[in-house]
Amino acid sequence: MNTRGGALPGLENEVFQHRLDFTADAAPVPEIEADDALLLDLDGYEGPLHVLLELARQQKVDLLKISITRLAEQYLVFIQQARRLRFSLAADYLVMASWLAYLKSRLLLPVPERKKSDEPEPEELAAALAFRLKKLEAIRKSVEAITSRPQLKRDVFARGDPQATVILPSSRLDVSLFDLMGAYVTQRQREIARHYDPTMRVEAFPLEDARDHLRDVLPQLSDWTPLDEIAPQPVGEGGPRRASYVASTLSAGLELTKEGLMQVQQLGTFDTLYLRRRPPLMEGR
Amino acid sequence: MTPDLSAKLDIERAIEALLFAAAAPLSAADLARRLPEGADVGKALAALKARYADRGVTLEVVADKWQFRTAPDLSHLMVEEREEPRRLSKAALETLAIIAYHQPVTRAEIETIRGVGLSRGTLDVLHEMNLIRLRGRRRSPGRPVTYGTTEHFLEVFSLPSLHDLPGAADMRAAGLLDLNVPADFVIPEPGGAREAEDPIGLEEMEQVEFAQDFFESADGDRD
Amino acid sequence: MTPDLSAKLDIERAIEALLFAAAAPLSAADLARRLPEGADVGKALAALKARYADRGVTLEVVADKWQFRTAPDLSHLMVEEREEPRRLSKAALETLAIIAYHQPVTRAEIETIRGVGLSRGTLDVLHEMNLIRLRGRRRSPGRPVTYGTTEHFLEVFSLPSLHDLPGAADMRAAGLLDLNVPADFVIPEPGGAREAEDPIGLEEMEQVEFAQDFFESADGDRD
Repeated sequence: MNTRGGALPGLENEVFQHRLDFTADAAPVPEIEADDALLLDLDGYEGPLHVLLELARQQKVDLLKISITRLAEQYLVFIQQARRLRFSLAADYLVMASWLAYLKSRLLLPVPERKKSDEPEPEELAAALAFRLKKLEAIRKSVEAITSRPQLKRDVFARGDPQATVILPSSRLDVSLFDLMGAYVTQRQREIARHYDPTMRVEAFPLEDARDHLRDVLPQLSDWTPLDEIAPQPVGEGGPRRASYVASTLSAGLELTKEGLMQVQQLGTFDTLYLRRRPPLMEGR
Repeated sequence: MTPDLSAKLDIERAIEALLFAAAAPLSAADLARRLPEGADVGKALAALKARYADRGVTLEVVADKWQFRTAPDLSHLMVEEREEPRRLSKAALETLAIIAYHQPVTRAEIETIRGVGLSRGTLDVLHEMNLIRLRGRRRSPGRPVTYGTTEHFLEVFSLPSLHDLPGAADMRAAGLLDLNVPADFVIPEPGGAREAEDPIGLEEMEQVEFAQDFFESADGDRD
Repeated sequence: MTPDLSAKLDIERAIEALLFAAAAPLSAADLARRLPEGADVGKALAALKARYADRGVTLEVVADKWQFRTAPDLSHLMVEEREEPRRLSKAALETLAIIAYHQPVTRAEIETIRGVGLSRGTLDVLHEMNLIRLRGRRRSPGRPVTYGTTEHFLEVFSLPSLHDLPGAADMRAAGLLDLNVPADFVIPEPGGAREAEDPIGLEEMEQVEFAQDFFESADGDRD
């Protein structure tokens, strides 16, 4: 059973879309308008679990009693719409979609006679998901509870002008472990940046050499030949890199073309460049 | 006025003045240190709290310390004093709440509860605002660092102590503050790149409860 | 309570809160501006003055402006002696961090990592605060002195032992490490096996301090 790896590639092709379409046709979800509202606010949601929680709340029952199949459908519709509206969805959302599709199918299938021992019961998974949503909801509620408490300097105020105090020197240090870690990392990162060494000096294939090379091979270039085949291959370590050979050969080729010794052509942007010796002037010009 | 009564009132007056003048909340011990020996600080504080209960300034306990604060219902008058608090993102608030209710808690646990990876900077912001701190290390493989809230967190949100986090008892009773995950729970984890974590087994769970503060373990458990 | 009386008390409460939270004395006009129209500020101030007359905090008028002040007879209590925690300079904190993670470490090694010379005062300050100590002499040419952290360092950071210093994984988890840090970024295990060194004897200690001073003053402040 590989819910994670198995379904992901499918997301990129039509198979997954079909499945979504099928789901939507077979069981139209009434809350589509609500989903639209949700979609517009996608940025406000941090992850698939948050979206699921929002959807689950629409069922208006205790989260532990929600219908997971219905939730799965709603989520898949949500994903489908998001994709149609070209929201870029993080992989997390798609992984959750495939997992839910899998869970839903298992919830709907008749229980096999002999169950594979390594697979947990779908009902257990559903219950675990519901519980997890409940946990997240509890945290959300506690955010509201905490932030609605009287907040210092927003709702309640301490003394505006405390009496002057005699400050005594103290041996206590105002420093945290986090500060220490931060100080350490900053320096190490600075050190790494200092020692940054973009390999070595880049050796270039000299233009004169490229010209000489082209003149040498020119007699053999009666047919259109790709630039890549004409440019010399790098020899050993430490010399110019392949890109430099290609670039210098092209430059030299353009020079020879200007001199009337060669011809260059390219069929499209970024296409292969072809070079050949200029055909002898048969009929004159 | 009997001498006894007068002494009692004197203690109240003295505490009133001390708390009024202080720049930060004071503990009962702080107060006792600056009062005549034998002063019943607890009783005087209780009397003062009652005396100020329906005044414009009330006596509050924050982080186990005492402080005079303006009454919450008068906040609308305090326009000139108000400092617009730095707005925390939804992610930061949720992270803060998880740290507050689940502490000590590791980064991986925070991510599991939220179902999404913590973005860079979220913990930074909370550290910077002095709302969270490193608490210790979990006695589990890898000995990950755990986070907790600071005293400043209690002061900002007017909480007498961590026990007074709203709804914490109910959440605990409902098992919502358990950090363990059912054994064969396979919901996709956030931030796929992170290495899989071993679910924490039951017997390890007990150790988790005893996840130690750096400070607490300082005298025991030295390896 | 008649509506009139309740309104009167409300004004008193409001004035109480405003005067308490204000950073400077407020005039009756200042107060009136921030209260509902028609509020009898004068009467409320008089009532408040009477109410606080024999309390630890009293309401005083100075130059036509009102202010809560601690009662004059309690002034002897008001010398609040607050211990101001010391702060470490950036250079000191950075040096301390390197000594903590790389100990035993020589001065030259610290400078290599920091990329700047150590100013004379930095090590002195850390010594004086009892955060670092001389650990020994490296068995290498010149037998340079090595530094390490003290027991007190562990106490300050509430660390049970040097092994509990957060490692690279913790730094990554805390969001401190940039993404462009090479994968092979390693943090030495403090307290781990190290190059051979000789302990420093007590009597040698004094010589070392002296030699060091001499050395440091020779090349002056280089930071």
